Amino acid sequence: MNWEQLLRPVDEYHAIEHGLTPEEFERLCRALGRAPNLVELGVVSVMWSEHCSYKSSRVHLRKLPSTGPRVLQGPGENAGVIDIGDGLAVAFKIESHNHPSYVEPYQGAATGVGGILRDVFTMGARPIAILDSLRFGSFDHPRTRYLVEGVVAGIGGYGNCVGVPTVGGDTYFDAGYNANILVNAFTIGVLPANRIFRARAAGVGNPVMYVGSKTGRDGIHGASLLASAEFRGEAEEKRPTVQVGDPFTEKLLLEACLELMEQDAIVAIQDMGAAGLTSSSVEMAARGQLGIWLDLDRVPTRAQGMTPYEILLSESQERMLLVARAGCEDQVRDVFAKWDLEAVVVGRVTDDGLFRASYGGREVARLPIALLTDEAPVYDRPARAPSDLDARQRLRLEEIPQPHDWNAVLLQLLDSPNLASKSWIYRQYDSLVRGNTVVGPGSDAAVLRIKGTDKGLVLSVDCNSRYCLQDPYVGAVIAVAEAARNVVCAGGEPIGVTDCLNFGSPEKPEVMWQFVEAIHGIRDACIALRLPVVSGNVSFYNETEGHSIPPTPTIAMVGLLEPVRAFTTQWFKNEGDVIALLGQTREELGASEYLAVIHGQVAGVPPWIDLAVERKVQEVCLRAIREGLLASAHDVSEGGLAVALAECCITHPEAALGAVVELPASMRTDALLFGESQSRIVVSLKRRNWARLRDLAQQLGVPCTMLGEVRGRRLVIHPWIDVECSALREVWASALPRRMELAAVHDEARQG
Amino acid sequence: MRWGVVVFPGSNDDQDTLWAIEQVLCEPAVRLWHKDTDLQGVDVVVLPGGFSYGDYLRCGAMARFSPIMEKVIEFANRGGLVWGICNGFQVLCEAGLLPGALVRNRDRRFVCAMSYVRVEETDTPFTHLCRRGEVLRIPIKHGEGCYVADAATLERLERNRQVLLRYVDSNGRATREANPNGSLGNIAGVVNEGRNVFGLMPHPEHAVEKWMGSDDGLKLFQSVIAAQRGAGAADLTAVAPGH
Amino acid sequence: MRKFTAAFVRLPEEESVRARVFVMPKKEVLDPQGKAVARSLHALGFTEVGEVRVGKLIELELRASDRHQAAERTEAMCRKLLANGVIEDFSFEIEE
Amino acid sequence: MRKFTAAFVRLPEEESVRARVFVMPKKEVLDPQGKAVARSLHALGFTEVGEVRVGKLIELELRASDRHQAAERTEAMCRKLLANGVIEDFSFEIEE
Ligand SMILES: Nc1ncnc2c1ncn2[C@@H]1O[C@H](COP(=O)(O)OP(=O)(O)O)[C@@H](O)[C@H]1O
Ligand SMILES: [Mg+2]
Repeated sequence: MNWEQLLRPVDEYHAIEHGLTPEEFERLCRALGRAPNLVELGVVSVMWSEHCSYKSSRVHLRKLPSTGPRVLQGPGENAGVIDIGDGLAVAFKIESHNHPSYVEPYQGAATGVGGILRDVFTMGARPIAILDSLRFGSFDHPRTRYLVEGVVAGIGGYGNCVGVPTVGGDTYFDAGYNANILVNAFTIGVLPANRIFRARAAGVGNPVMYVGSKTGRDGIHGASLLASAEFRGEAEEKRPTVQVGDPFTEKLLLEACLELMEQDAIVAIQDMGAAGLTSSSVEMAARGQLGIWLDLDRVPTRAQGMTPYEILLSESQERMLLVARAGCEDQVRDVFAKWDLEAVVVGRVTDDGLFRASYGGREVARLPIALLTDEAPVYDRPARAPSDLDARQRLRLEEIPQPHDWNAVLLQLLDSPNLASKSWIYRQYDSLVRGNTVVGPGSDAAVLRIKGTDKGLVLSVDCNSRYCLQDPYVGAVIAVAEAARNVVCAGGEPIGVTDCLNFGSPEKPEVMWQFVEAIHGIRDACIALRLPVVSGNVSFYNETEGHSIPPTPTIAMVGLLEPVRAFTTQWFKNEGDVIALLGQTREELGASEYLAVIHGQVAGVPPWIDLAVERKVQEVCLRAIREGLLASAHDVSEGGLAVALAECCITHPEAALGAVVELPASMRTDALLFGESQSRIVVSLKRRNWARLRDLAQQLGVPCTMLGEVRGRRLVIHPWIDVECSALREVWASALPRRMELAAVHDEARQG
Repeated sequence: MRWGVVVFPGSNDDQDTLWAIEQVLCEPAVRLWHKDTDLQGVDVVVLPGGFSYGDYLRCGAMARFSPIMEKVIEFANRGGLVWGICNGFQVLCEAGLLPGALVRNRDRRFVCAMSYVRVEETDTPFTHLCRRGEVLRIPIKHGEGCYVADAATLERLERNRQVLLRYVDSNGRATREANPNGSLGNIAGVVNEGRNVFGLMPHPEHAVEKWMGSDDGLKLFQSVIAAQRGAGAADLTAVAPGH
Repeated sequence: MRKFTAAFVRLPEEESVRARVFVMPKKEVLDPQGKAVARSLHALGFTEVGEVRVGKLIELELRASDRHQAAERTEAMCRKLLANGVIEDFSFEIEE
Repeated sequence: MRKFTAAFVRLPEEESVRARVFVMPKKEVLDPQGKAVARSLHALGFTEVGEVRVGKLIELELRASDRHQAAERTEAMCRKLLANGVIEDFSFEIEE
């Protein structure tokens, strides 16, 4: 194609092809006073896509609390930043790479990790840890194994090579994700609190510089088509050009950028993520309320004959755009050259408030920055509760027969892929590199020390989407509460949240309802627990052939632990320690793993949660840890008390310890053992500390019950359960490997 | 004594190694940049873990041609102490300073886990503070750590007692189950004939403080320090006890 | 991008033949390995080298009644398993 | 195991030729990838497959004055960088 054809005015047909509605196209033409050309239409279509403009979510995201005494940077930048004292801060964010990972699991997951790493080091922070939150279909689905294998290898392949440890995550398997998996990646980095880099252009005339990999025809329209348009099962025929990750180049880019940031040469910096050069330049200009001009002839390209349209919209990975101080160009070039990278001046900051691009000596795009950003369409889409909600929430416990063999039930639950050990996954991740990992994957939360200080960071990511399906408000509240509880169990004080909101199509009122309910849940929980949401990501259109995924508002929680040596892990440590339960057990089986696994039912409402109680339980646990009372703390979540106790016994990295416990028969046995009542923590402690713990709990009005003691090599829950720990461990440890090694038939699934 | 830690593009555990040396053992150390050609008078050179040059063709294949490696090879040939950890081990094999090669793990997957290794020989500057048969807990993290060599080389390695570490279970038995990557003879670390060049897949720098889960790695670092102190820089191989 | 060397000669009853499968990253897809190898070759003085791409070579032994059938089966294996159609192209040869 | 398709024809002055380098794990070296592929093929019903080995295919563009020189240079690249003689064999072809 002769690229000059791209400069002809387009009509509504082109606009619709680009995903604009007729109304949006009309609005565009009105604002410009003319029809855009094809290059401009491409630019507008990506900037107005759901992915970049947040047009369906913006009005709701504003409701989330995002301020607080520690917040140095809230939502709106590449990552949020929180002050952790002594002149240090942390930058963190979570992001999805769902559709690309379904199409090409290895590269999709790998580039997802690459993208979130860039978001964090762009802020001037050195990334120190990654978490991955994964949702796959059921193991009955022919493609699941192939996807698990590829996604896990991709995350490891990228993170391991860049040299940032993956220290935790969460993983669920549910048929609701059969045709639309979720791959959410989180990164946290450390930076000086007074040296935050932002993506805000400044200084008219300053050079705009391009660094990193060359631009190829990767993922053109990936952002708008892959991430925002519903899959219709034809994705594989369409075969959008897949982006391939280059972690080695990323490592060089990371080191070079951090080195350059030590010098006073750059004004603003942003990675080229979705919608590449376009969104990075437009957003930098918008934040600085300036304009930007790009000379596309100077952009290094990988493929021959790339058109201006392709150069602007390419999503090639491992690229950054920065605004340098005028006169510092050579300084910038030198630092990148040291790391074998090329830095090229590709444009200038202007004062005309316009996005302008030239190619072959002609202006190929001229668009007001405001039109692409602040004035992009915003929708308050209709929301309506699904009509079958009441029916789905109904649960008649009297119709659920109680099993006889409780040992067998416990073993069956530990064999459920959702409760089983995730070691098959996290063994493939380097969780040690950089030498800060105090607690790696395998406990409630990961703990990292911060070198040169006495501080530790505590990280957890959580979301039970079955709860969210049954009641998105309560589900979201629980996601926040559980993430915070996990952090507390490790000894951390929760200080900040980032969220990844994975939902179906916002154009469906039922999905929009789920979304709004979930936002309200996150809002209320964060307000109650005094937590700011400082960054996040929305991923809509997670559907295939009309089926939406279960609503999945994933919450990543960051906590602070000082001194770091006060950390706690979830497993029992000493024979003879007292085992106690903080919190109260109610007769609650709705939306539980027990109902799903043992009775094949997803029904009822998720467990009740009272945020005031939650706060108190967390406070007791945290104080007890600070006072050095506890040997272990483990939050009670899926699988209930019996599974939590089993985990306390068998997750010890070296030697399993047994427990002998007595539970008062106060309700249905299944609810007592496997109900998932919230705000509960199993702790173990020296007998001599018991009185102090009880007093602490009493002061705050938190129920605290002595259950029994750590003893022997069996888990005994009188009078129902009595199993060898080794048997529990065997089932729990082999559940995933057994399913993954099932011949290699999974590869067949490549056919879909 | 002075340690030098080489930094290749893609080195990841370089600063972990420096931490162990400088912060834990309180010994002086310098970074040696891959483009440099001066070893700055160091007494021991460490090639750290990571993914030099992305390990895109073969692990260590490209790093071995970097300018600093020419000097490292010279240094080793003059009897200088050279220690390759993980990726560094792969570089040493590619450079021909150690026999054999490291290929993809038996199950083709990357593995990050605690490993148990048995000290087979103690008459080297790297292991002389250990007991023979002592079991060390040191983590591994690699995708290509399966040690291979042809039969004649293996036979020679065993005969010359060049195998310094073997993967074992917690009881010290070199079983198939205890072998995390399929290495021939459960080999986790080897030394050259001159006993001054050592490569191992486990990461001793990640086992130097109790909170790391083990500080057994210290013994290897301390061996090197003691060997240097004992012998001066002159004759490195004669220090070993039992010789 | 497949290539048959299928000569339609009947092999002596279910004989073993060898197939060589070539799998390459698609043209438009980034090939970080190739890029890195090119850079290293330049650094080693092989400055005459231009583009480099790195793919996989898979050698198979298979029983087949004739070359045509061997080719058909090999192609099926490529489509099903050996090449990832999203990012790779393949071709193959049946041994002469 | 190298193979020259070197025809000693002078190319028009420094023309660009293409070389295909084949790198295979040596027979006696473990090839976990090959084994895994064989297992997967069997599981997919390709039971006629015997041994499988997985190696690398490297395609290069290089400027050379003639095919002979191209072959010489390619061989040097293989020895120096592209293959590791301890575990791999190589062969190559210069494009016809
Ligand atoms: N995809 C994953 N990547 C890394 N670690 C994981 C992943 N999935 C689970 N884990 C780890 O496995 C452990 C158990 O996870 P999970 O069952 O979600 O714990 P909890 O219920 O306490 O939140 C945690 O330490 C978690 O970090
Ligand atoms: Mg969890």
